[in-house]
Amino acid sequence: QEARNYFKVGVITELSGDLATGGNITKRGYDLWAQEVNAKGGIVIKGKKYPVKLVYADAQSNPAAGAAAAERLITQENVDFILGPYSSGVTLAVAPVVDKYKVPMITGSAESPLIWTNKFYYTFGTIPPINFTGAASIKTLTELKPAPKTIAIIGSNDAFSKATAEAYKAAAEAARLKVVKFSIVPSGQDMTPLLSAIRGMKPDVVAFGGHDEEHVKMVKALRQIGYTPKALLMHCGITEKAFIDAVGKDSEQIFGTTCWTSTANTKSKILWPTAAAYSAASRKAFNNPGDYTQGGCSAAGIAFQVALQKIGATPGMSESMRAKLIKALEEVDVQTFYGRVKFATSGQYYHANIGLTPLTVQIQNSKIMTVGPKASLEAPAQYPMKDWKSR
Amino acid sequence: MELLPQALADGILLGGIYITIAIAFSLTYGVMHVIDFAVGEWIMFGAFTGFYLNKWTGLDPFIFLPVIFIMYFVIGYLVQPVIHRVLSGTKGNPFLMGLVFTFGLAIMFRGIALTVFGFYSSSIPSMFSEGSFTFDNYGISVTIPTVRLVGLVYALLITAALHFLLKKTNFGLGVRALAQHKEAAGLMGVNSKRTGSYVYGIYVGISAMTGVLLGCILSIGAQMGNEYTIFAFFVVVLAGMGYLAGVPWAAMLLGMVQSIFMIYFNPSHTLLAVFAILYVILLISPRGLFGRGV
Amino acid sequence: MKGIRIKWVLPLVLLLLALPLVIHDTFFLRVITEAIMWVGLAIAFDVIAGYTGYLNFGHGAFFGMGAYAIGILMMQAHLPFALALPAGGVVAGIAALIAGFPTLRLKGPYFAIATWALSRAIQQLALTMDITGGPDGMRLTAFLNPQFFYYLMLIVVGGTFILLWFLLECAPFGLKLKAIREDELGAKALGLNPTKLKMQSFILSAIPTGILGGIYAYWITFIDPASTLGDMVSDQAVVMVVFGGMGTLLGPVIGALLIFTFKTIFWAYLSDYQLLYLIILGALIAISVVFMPNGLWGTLLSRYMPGKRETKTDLETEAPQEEGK
Amino acid sequence: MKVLDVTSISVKYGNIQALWDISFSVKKGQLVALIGANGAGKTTTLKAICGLAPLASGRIEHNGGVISGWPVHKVVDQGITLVPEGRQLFPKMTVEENLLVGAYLKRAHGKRAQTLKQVYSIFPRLEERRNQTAETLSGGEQQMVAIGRALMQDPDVIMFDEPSLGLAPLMVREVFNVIQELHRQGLTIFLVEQNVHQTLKVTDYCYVMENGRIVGEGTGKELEADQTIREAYLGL
Amino acid sequence: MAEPLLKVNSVTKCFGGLMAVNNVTCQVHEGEIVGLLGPNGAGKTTLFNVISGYYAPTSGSIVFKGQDISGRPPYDLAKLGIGRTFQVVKPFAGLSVLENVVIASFLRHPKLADAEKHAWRILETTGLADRAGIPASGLTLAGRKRLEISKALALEPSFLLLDEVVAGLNPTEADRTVELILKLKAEGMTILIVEHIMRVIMNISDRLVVLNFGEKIAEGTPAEVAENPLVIEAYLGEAAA
Ligand SMILES: Nc1ncnc2c1ncn2[C@@H]1O[C@H](COP(=O)(O)OP(=O)(O)OP(=O)(O)O)[C@@H](O)[C@H]1O
Ligand SMILES: Nc1ncnc2c1ncn2[C@@H]1O[C@H](COP(=O)(O)OP(=O)(O)OP(=O)(O)O)[C@@H](O)[C@H]1O
Ligand SMILES: [Mg+2]
Ligand SMILES: [Mg+2]
Repeated sequence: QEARNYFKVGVITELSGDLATGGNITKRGYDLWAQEVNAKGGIVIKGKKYPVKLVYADAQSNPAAGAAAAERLITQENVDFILGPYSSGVTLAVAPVVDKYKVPMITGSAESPLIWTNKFYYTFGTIPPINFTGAASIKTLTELKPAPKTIAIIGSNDAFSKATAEAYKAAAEAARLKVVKFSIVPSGQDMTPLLSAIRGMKPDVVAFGGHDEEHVKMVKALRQIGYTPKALLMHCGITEKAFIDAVGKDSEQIFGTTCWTSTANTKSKILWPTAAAYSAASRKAFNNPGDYTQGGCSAAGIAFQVALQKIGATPGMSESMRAKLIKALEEVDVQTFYGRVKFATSGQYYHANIGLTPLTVQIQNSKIMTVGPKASLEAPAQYPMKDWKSR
Repeated sequence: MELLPQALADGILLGGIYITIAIAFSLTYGVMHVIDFAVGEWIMFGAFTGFYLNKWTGLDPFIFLPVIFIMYFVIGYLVQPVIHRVLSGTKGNPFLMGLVFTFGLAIMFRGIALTVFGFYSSSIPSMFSEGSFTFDNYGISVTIPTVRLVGLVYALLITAALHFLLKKTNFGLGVRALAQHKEAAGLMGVNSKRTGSYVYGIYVGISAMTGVLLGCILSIGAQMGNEYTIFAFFVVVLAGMGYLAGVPWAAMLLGMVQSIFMIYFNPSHTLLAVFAILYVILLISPRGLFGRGV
Repeated sequence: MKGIRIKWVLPLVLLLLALPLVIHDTFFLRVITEAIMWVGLAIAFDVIAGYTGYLNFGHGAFFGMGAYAIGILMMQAHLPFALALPAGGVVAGIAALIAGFPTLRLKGPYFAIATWALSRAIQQLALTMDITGGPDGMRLTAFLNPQFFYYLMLIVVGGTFILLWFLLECAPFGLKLKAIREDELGAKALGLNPTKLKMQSFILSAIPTGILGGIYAYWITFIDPASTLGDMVSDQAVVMVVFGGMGTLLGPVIGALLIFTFKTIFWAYLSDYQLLYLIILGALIAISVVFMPNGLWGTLLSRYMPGKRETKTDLETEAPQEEGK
Repeated sequence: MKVLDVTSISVKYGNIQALWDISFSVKKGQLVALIGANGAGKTTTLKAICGLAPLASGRIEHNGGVISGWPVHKVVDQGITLVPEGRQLFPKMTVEENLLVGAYLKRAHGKRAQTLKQVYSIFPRLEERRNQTAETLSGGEQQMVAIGRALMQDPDVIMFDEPSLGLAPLMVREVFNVIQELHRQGLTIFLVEQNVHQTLKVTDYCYVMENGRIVGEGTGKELEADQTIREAYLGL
Repeated sequence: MAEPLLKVNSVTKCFGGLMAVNNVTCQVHEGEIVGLLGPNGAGKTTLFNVISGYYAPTSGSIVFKGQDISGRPPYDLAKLGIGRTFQVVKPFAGLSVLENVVIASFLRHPKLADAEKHAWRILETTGLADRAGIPASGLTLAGRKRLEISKALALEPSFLLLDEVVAGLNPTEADRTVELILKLKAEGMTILIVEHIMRVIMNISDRLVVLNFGEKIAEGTPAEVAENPLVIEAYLGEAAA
């Protein structure tokens, strides 16, 4: 192993291709972490400071390119550890490679349950799988007054969105909400006809698993056909500033599922003391408060940092040191600006972060407000939703 | 059954959108015999132009349509000579080369858009995006969003305008002659380069205007083009390539299939059905629905 | 002539065989392995596109079907890879037979778009079926031995190349396909059965593509509809073949190697300029079409060996009416 | 007065030189013919005049003004019209539309209704078939459309490239009749033909071409009398 | 008289409502040259297309060497010994002249080397050998017409259909082609030929069949046909004969 006085960190993510939007958000998260660490002089290991240097590899939204990227970062760049991809597909192709070379990887974003059920020893994730978070929002909604009774659920047919819709469905059924319609639709399509049909069923809640562009289309379609459900639930994508910019006042009162917001009530001793501090830093760096994907990515860096400090690892880690690092990661249990990071070591969430509290948020006056669960409440949920026309 | 009227209405409105995407595209194919892979990218550029004009001036994007048309007409007019050069090449297979050339353009345009506009999706606000008409009588209930209706009207206007241009004007006569036999058209005094440039300019201009409309109805983003390119192909092939009169019917059929399928069948199979239908129709009638493609 | 060829070919073959023994850099080996894969995909594509004149925009579907066939056979039927791999080729071949029967009647852009629609339909099918894992895709047991995949890829692609070289350049088959490309109706009068020849070439193009898809699946360990059944394979194949020179065997090889190398270098060492990559690639394609309509190899051939091989030159447009349609 | 004056033009197709330094002229109101073996360069000559084949060297004048190097549509606008080899109609357009395209240019557009009537009076057959698409016509009818379309351009000089090719004897005679009739009406005509016998009978003057060069010229009678030309080029 | 080589039995071919060939019956005997005449659009090429398998007859049948061949595809008929040329010549433009003929030679000589040898022989007969290497698109019209004949001959047919192979040739060229046709006849080839040039068709044909509007209006020796008032009216015109 080459001797270095800095940590060389591989970053594999989707900088181009269909998933580039998400990939670039993860990049921001990783970048911000590295910036902050280096601003403080580096990671302190046994009293000595080691800065970090990120080496990027674009996975081009393509699993094969992801695998090649992993191989390059490990064998050519000799990175100490890896910050992982945005999407589950690429992660699934990268994970066997990092297992083979025994290099630890934390992905700050991929949240398909599939990754964790495969039980890759060297792969961790800071964002809990969607089936872990999805249930919480449904629960928040069922606690509203008057309680909604019916729900229509739509999912776009990609891995993540479909899992989201399925998670909502399972939770709704468990909460005795009547699912009047459950539909998976091809990605990117105009959903107006389907929504027209749903309008006829008048469900109290419409829940949707999709990506950013589809969120915009969804809201506009509902508005155009003049159907305002009592509650409209989407996923974390709505917490992105771009979404609120895109649909403006129509974003008001939309619910979302997340684990973190820029106003989340978190306290930390590492890097950023609070979510607000993180958010301020993000604004300064990218003119964007950051969303939970970005936050998860920065938190992934912190998790590594903590584990490294714990075992006193220095750059240019040997294989046995990296094995130790895995053990240390499994033992990480730390409060960060992002909330508690604690990786599961068994079961269906193997190596996913189960330390977080899933949050239900709502857009109120163009701000993301946490409306559930009670312990994290920032504002009461506004319900039912104001008619599109009277906005 | 009570959903049927709405399903039909949605199908027609969706069909209107597909007309706007495909009609000018069909025209350029008919005249220049180029399958323009960049059709979606022209739409995307138009959409962003509308987006920024709206943002800077605060005026309704529909007001800018003529400006956008002229802007992109000029761009198309200037790009066409290069395509002409590729297509009139004496080496290789010009049809294929034209296709690959525009394929390259499309990739380049997408790269430029991602660099300039970034990755996020957005939307263009318009006074039409607000309201909708509701018809609720005789047990039939149909809601028609204003902006989609405007889209349909726009589609029909463009179709009528192109029809008039082609069938009733001397310029149109020249265009049609050019489409059928380039050299003979030249002998009749048709300036093939300039006419080709006009046609391509008109096509690019219309596509850019369509982008604004799509931005009002749906969403915009640097990567939006690909999806529309697919539908443009779909409609044009179904109509018979270069057969303009077939476009509205093919577009309506496509809209109907999507609408009916989403409502009455498993929505996840919608696209499967769409592609399967395209495939089957091509097998039965290899030159499009009406057998009139070139 | 033959002597010179062997002088060139022999060292090349030895070099390729010895490569993994000399080079221990697994990333480099992976890149070369993928380059070889693209060479295989490009030459297979050129059989139907360049020689027979049918631009298949659904080439990627054969690749994906091969990949899924192997995925399903290995993961659900628990077949060993060695048995599953030929099945990938067989599946692609049968698919070509079924798809070709109706589509090969179509002409020009209609064929291109019908095959493309078909490949889209297959992608949608994979997205909605259970056995394929839907949008989640499918994970295969990992067998990450770089040498194994290198040699396997080399053998399959090398074998394909030799087979195609023999069939297309040394046997009557290639000339017959070109006759179909130039004038299908005219060819009929000369005793050629276009339906049969087109089908043969379609299947010949599909089988190696399916096998390569199978190897890809086992090598990358993960397949999903977006990456294996998307437009990527078809798009790249078109670009590589057109850039290199259609209707020749060496053209696609050169095209595949150059484009892939360019892409890899850009991607690995200039990744900060990702978006520039799209712009440069797009511009490169467009410019190469304007200035080298016969592709790189075709242009070199006509410049340095004029008369040796002219691809389609200008045939004046004849009377509009086609005979005997 | 020279309507067409061609001075030492050469044309190349890639490396192949098709025309070598040829010169000739056509006077107003004359019917001039160009004959010669297959591949002699007759079609190429016509194309060069129209601007369809670029000149490697030489000059072409029309009514005293230089037109070489001009694009085809501009040449046509000068009143020079070609009835091309193989007719080259617009197959999906009707007979009438084909004729109307002939009057595309401004010079002919104004009086197109009138010219159309004239064309129909020359070819009553076409009036009967005015709404039929061109591709469904028989060979002879297609030839009539091609000639009619050229007349619609209100030409000054009309050039024919093998108008009798593939026509039945009856039709051949009819086409020659039309050409002679046009000649009588005062049009300047430049005719390329393989049907040498008939051609020599009707021309005022004739050029003989071989391998891209002009190898003989004279009136029809002179050429028919010239024994070398008879044997070597006319196969008589 | 021996059984004819080709029998056309009341063949009709319709395109939509148009009867391009209407109830035509005729025969061609071994070793004969039969000329097919008729005004433009009379249905000559269409009849060729039916005989050579490009169209299936709407009704009626074609019998070749005692076998009913109606509806059989062209490539099968080529094997049986029917060779044809096209009125609109369409060589394989991107391939060399030699390659064009080699492709046709594969029918009887499946090995590449044999086919090449055979193709050279054919090109020498038809006088194209010196142009063997150039791309077919570089040929003049006369060259293309001769290439068209070469390709048909490379099939080693026993029956040859020639569709306007002389049209467009100047008198010298035309004479050379006529010579070639007569030479083939001397070698025992049976030929059905369409041509508008009277000088040619009247001289080489043993018998003529005349079509008008798809129907057969006359049949007989050239001299008989030239006298036939129907033929004069529809085809030759008053001044002829
Ligand atoms: N597009 C072309 N590319 C290359 N060579 C050509 C082209 N067109 C014509 N030629 C060549 O130029 C020469 C003259 O051809 P051209 O067509 O002018 O002859 P022509 O006298 O009209 O013959 P024909 O009587 O057969 O019509 C011929 O040798 C021909 O092969
Ligand atoms: N594919 C087709 N579809 C429709 N009509 C056709 C088709 N082919 C030929 N015809 C028509 O059938 C008739 C006979 O055509 P055909 O080509 O057989 O004439 P021909 O005798 O060969 O004439 P020519 O001497 O001009 O070559 C014509 O009226 C023609 O327009
Ligand atoms: Mg000529
Ligand atoms: Mg004919």
